[in-house]
Amino acid sequence: MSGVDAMNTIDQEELRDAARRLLTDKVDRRAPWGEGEADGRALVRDMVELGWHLLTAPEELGGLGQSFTALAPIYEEMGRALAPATLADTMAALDVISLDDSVAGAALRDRLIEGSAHIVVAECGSLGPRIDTTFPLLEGGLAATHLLLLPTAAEESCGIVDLGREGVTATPVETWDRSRSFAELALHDAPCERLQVTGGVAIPLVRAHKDLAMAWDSLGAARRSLDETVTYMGTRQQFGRPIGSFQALKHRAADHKVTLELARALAVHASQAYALRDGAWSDLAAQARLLATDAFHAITEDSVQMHGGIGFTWEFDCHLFLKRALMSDILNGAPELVRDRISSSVIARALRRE
Amino acid sequence: MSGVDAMNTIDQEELRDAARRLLTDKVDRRAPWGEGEADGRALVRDMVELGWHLLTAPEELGGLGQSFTALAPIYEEMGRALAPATLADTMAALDVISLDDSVAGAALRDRLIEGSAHIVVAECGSLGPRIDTTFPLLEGGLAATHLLLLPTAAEESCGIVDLGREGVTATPVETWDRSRSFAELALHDAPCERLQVTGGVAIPLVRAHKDLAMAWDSLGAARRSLDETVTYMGTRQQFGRPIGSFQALKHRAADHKVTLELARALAVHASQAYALRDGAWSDLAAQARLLATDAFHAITEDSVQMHGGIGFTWEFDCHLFLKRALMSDILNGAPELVRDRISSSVIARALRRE
Amino acid sequence: MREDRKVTDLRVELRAWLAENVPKDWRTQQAGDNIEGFLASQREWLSRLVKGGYATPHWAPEWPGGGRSLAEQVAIFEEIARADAPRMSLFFVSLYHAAMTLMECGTPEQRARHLPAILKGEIWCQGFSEPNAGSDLASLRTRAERKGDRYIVSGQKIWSTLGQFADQCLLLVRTDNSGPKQVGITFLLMDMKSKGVQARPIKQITGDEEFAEIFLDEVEIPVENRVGEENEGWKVAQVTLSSERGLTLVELTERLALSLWRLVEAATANGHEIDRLDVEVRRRVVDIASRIEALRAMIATLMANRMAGREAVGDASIIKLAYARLSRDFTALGLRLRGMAAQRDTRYVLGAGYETGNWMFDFMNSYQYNIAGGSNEIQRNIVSERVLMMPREKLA
Amino acid sequence: MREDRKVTDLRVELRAWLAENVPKDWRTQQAGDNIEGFLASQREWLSRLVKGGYATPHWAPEWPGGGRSLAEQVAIFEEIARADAPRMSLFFVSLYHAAMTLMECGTPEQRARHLPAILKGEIWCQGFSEPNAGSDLASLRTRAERKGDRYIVSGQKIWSTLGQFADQCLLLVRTDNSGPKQVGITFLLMDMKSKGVQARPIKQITGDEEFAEIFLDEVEIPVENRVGEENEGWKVAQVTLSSERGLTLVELTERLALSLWRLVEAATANGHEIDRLDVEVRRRVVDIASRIEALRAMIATLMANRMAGREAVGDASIIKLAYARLSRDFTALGLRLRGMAAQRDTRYVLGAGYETGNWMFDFMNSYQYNIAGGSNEIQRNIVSERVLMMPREKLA
Repeated sequence: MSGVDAMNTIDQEELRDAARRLLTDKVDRRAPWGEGEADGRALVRDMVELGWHLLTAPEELGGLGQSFTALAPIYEEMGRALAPATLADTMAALDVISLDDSVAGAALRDRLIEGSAHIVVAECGSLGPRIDTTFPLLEGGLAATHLLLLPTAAEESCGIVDLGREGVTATPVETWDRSRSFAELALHDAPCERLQVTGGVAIPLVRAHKDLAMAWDSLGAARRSLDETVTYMGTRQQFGRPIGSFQALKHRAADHKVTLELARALAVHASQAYALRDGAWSDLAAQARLLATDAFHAITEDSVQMHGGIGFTWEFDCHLFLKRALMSDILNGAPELVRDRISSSVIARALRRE
Repeated sequence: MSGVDAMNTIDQEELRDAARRLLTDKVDRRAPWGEGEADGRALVRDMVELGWHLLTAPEELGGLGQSFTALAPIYEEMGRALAPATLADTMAALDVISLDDSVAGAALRDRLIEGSAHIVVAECGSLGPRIDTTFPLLEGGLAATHLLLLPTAAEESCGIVDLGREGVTATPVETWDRSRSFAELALHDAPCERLQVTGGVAIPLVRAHKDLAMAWDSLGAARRSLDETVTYMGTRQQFGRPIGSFQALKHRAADHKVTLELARALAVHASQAYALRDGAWSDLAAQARLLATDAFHAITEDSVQMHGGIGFTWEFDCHLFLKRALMSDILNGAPELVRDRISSSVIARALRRE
Repeated sequence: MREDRKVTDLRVELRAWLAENVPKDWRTQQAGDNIEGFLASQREWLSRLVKGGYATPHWAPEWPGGGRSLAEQVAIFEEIARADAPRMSLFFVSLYHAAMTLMECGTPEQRARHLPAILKGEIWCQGFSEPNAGSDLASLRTRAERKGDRYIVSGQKIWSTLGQFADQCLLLVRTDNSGPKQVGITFLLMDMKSKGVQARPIKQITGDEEFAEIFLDEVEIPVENRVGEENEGWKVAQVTLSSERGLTLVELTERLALSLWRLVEAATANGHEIDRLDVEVRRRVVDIASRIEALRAMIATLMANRMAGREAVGDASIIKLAYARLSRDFTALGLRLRGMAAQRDTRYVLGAGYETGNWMFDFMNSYQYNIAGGSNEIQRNIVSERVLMMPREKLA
Repeated sequence: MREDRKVTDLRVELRAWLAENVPKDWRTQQAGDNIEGFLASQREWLSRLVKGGYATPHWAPEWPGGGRSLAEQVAIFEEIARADAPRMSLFFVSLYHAAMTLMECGTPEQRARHLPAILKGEIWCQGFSEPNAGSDLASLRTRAERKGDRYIVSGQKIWSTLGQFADQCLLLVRTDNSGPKQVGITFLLMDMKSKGVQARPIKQITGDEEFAEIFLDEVEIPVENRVGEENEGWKVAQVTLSSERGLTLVELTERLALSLWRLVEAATANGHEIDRLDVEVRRRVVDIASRIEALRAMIATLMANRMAGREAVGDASIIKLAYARLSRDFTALGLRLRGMAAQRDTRYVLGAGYETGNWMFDFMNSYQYNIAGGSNEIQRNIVSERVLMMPREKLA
């Protein structure tokens, strides 16, 4: 079921087609599982060339002024392709920097618009003018040009670190999920410029944007995984019939489909709410992420089982999805912690009978 | 799979046969779901006549000196028959009173041996010589002649209240599970005699005995429920074939069977451990209860679904099992609370690599 | 956008009307042991809805209250749910299944006879399922033989919602055995007071009697009561079955969403303060809340697609499965949280949906949605074969 | 009771021996990137076990270390697991599948040629499964044609445990296509160095290479290497498949039970104190611990029944399903508790079972037991049809 997007002037399905064409062309999902590695830098450049980074930038700054819902199909297609690059940090940063009037913010904004800055976001306690710390695992840390630091001390201003300066080391980090690239970022006495936006404003925005991006990525990949599994089961013969005709497997697949569509419906709704900053947008984004990563996890875990022996091999692709799912589960906070974070507000809304 | 019982002189299978004969004869499981009610007093008298209450009483007191494992098949058969009576409180009390040397204990012990006393057990905070309190829901409270009070203040002595005396009112309480009878016991200035056994000794024994009794009751009923469901599915025709030939239903039934046998294996093991007061007998009894009531719950919940429309009717018996299961789940403490009670000791044992 | 404005105006007007008209004491009147109170309360509510013009938004425009768009119908069901008004249990088959069948397939005489009567409270039931034709409805065996201008009907029907109170019945019978099972079925309108008809309520595991069995012993039905042609009743039955267009799910989902507070209430009933609830309970409430929001969004999309003529095969099955599972998990969690108190609470309310607040009742009742109207198992077959296009099993 | 005493004595003696003989550094030696270390460590461990008399308890009494009762064999597997000694991965097929097949069905010449070699470290693999004959093993298609005193064999085998290191292979081939699929299978012993044999390791999702594919291109196998009669190899294969008699499960379950501390370690690795673990985690650990105890008890009963000749049809399937599900849930919980640290831990240990303490590796590896040796789906068919006696599906 596809939703309606009354908020944007650019057609969602055209964006999806463009994204799918680019990703089909540029992403070899097997590459990092062979000799290659998941360094998304080239892909990020391609995406910038297509102007995706301008989609949600305000028109007065030269952007396209679309709402978040224009990004949803792109994130979904990136998941579907198991794209090794992340766009979410840059786009989430743009949502924050659009609110900023500082000199540092203006400079970064210009570079973001021209496509020469790529952001990686990190939360931290408190900020000084110079930063001495190590972030052990940041997705897209190798491709990023700037680090946006969000202080959890709510009233404190956000900070920007230019990763091209001296005192910054980015080291690739290997994980089981080779479809993504991670880096350890070590900052030694690195200068940090202040924005006017505070962590109290920035953190919910960035979290919600990243939660939604993760939801769509997971939905795209989960759907692909389920489709490929169903296709395989239609061809694999055992006992003289395709295994996809066995009812026990069919019923499991049907349940996965229901879980997936349910998660997708919430992602559509939560994306619209975020675009309008409407109602409980912050909770909804987290809830959409939870349902989507849960569905992704369940589908890919069963996918290996439904493939049987071949699913257990490195050669066959279904483990690529499983490993991405297991990482997506915990990447921006373990699911229990996300539940704990929003439970008070969800319960309060229930009591208000909303 | 049946276990081996090297601890007893009386053959377990003979006891089971005797129990099944009596229960088949005396229990009409439908009765309380029509005009009747689940008053197990007559059945308790029949069980005493067969001498079941003597099975685990010490030989020097005129008992048969069997270990707990002699009771297991009886509890299991009672569950299988959905027997409206409970034997566990009386038998658990006997395990406690066997350790007691007080005058009150001796008098009660004699009455237990002659079969004229039936116990209901309750935990309470602290005890005075006279009791003024109300226990809102006690299983078998109508059939009981004595209340054994176990003070949770560990060093305090247990107490006995003669329920035949003045100041005691037992009122039947209706619940959704009509296969059991419950009463509210109100004590007004009721005299309480002290035993020499303390709550600290008695509570773990009584809890373990009752947990195991509940485990066996649940296993007996769960197995019957699964058997009857499988039989029904073998006869009910839809789309020109028995619904029991549909693989999705077969696989669900197979999973239930595995869960049931796993629970049963632990119940056998935990019963032997309790009989010998060996190893982690107290935890094991609780664990056996958890697996058994979980299996009972899962099987009966799905049983209604697997029956389809007919399973949703009052006329057909499968809801009898479901309602007993939902009560068994929480009867002597909700399953989460049981888990919380034993988790520290289970974790400590894991760390000792036992 | 004009359509949107119309819906908004309707909502405003309806909210005001509901604030005036929803009987405050309906839950007391519809208590489980008070059938007379239930019948009276439902009749009163129907007459108010008819008078207000909110009972028949789906009827043709020439009828009072009729000619509303699907969007307006959705709004009416949502607002009624949000106002916690009674469900239309006793008259739902009349207003939807019977009326839509007659409007689409009935003769002018049939329409003239029954539609005005329905507005005045004629109660209809459905005589489709049989003891051996549940999921496999088309295998029904109730026989009708034509003798002159009458059909003589014998057989047994089951699962007729509130059939024991019905005046009229939408009846499927077999008039031909020679072809495939879908062919040879005929659709009749039967007066429940006919000789040879006996309706007996079925007691459910909840203790409620929401369904009936109907025994038919040589019942005479005039040929003029036939809808559509002889042996072509299966097509008419499809019209009947699709008449409510998902509005029930709209309503049930809103009721579920708006009773989420009951879960929290159940969890705090033992004197716990909300911020002291154990972390597992809090996480589970978050999960249920998330699934409810998702289901609401999914149904909104389904209805929007339906309005736009874009509905895909199997969408309804996906939603039915999602609601069925959620209603079970929702009530199971409430049951668990309410603990022993739920075991002792044996009162219930008729016609209040799956969220009466009596958790054991609601839990048991949730089977209804998991079994009736195509069980979960049937829906999974549909989703796997018609949505995922997995191979069909060769049936014997 | 004399039997009990014998087992107790064996345990005491074996514990002492293990304390002396288990190589302390085997986990380092068997690290995933060190194949040479793995092979050397396994050879060394075999030779110690053979010398100690603990490698062949199941062999006939005339063999050194042989003639032990099943109870003693169980004790040996349990003690080895409890001592956290290496698993016999590289030699398990040789010592069990190959040796038992030769002892029960081989010729005196075959036994004389291979049994002493096995004790000295001859490595065997199994050539049963094929790409299109997995769950449905009997549909295998690797062809053998007899030419004089040789069979000429072509085809492809898969899932041969450590087949890339094997000297010899237990091979199932098709010699007749005309009858039912179980008929027409022949059992051969194949030298892996024969011309036309190519073994290629299969990389698993864990990164480990525990299995091989074997390609056979007109391989010549002498007729004297046949076990049993031509076309009657299916019966011999059943002997092979039942040769380990549940001992693997005894060992794996003990290893699982004794690594429960790893779960707690995973949960406390982020600096949590044990008594501060969140209540949901604690409850889950209790559940896993309970199921482990239950599985241990279930296996003890199975082995006791096996010893007493009282095993029922399907008992083994029930246990396999129980272990498979538990190994998945155990490792999934560990993975969850270990969080991001598990994602970064990409080292692993060969031949350490399913509990290496690398949770991602162990989680992935747990599929092996859920799929191989009759997948969960096949076991559920067996349990429903042969234990619960539910109707068989009519297969096309």
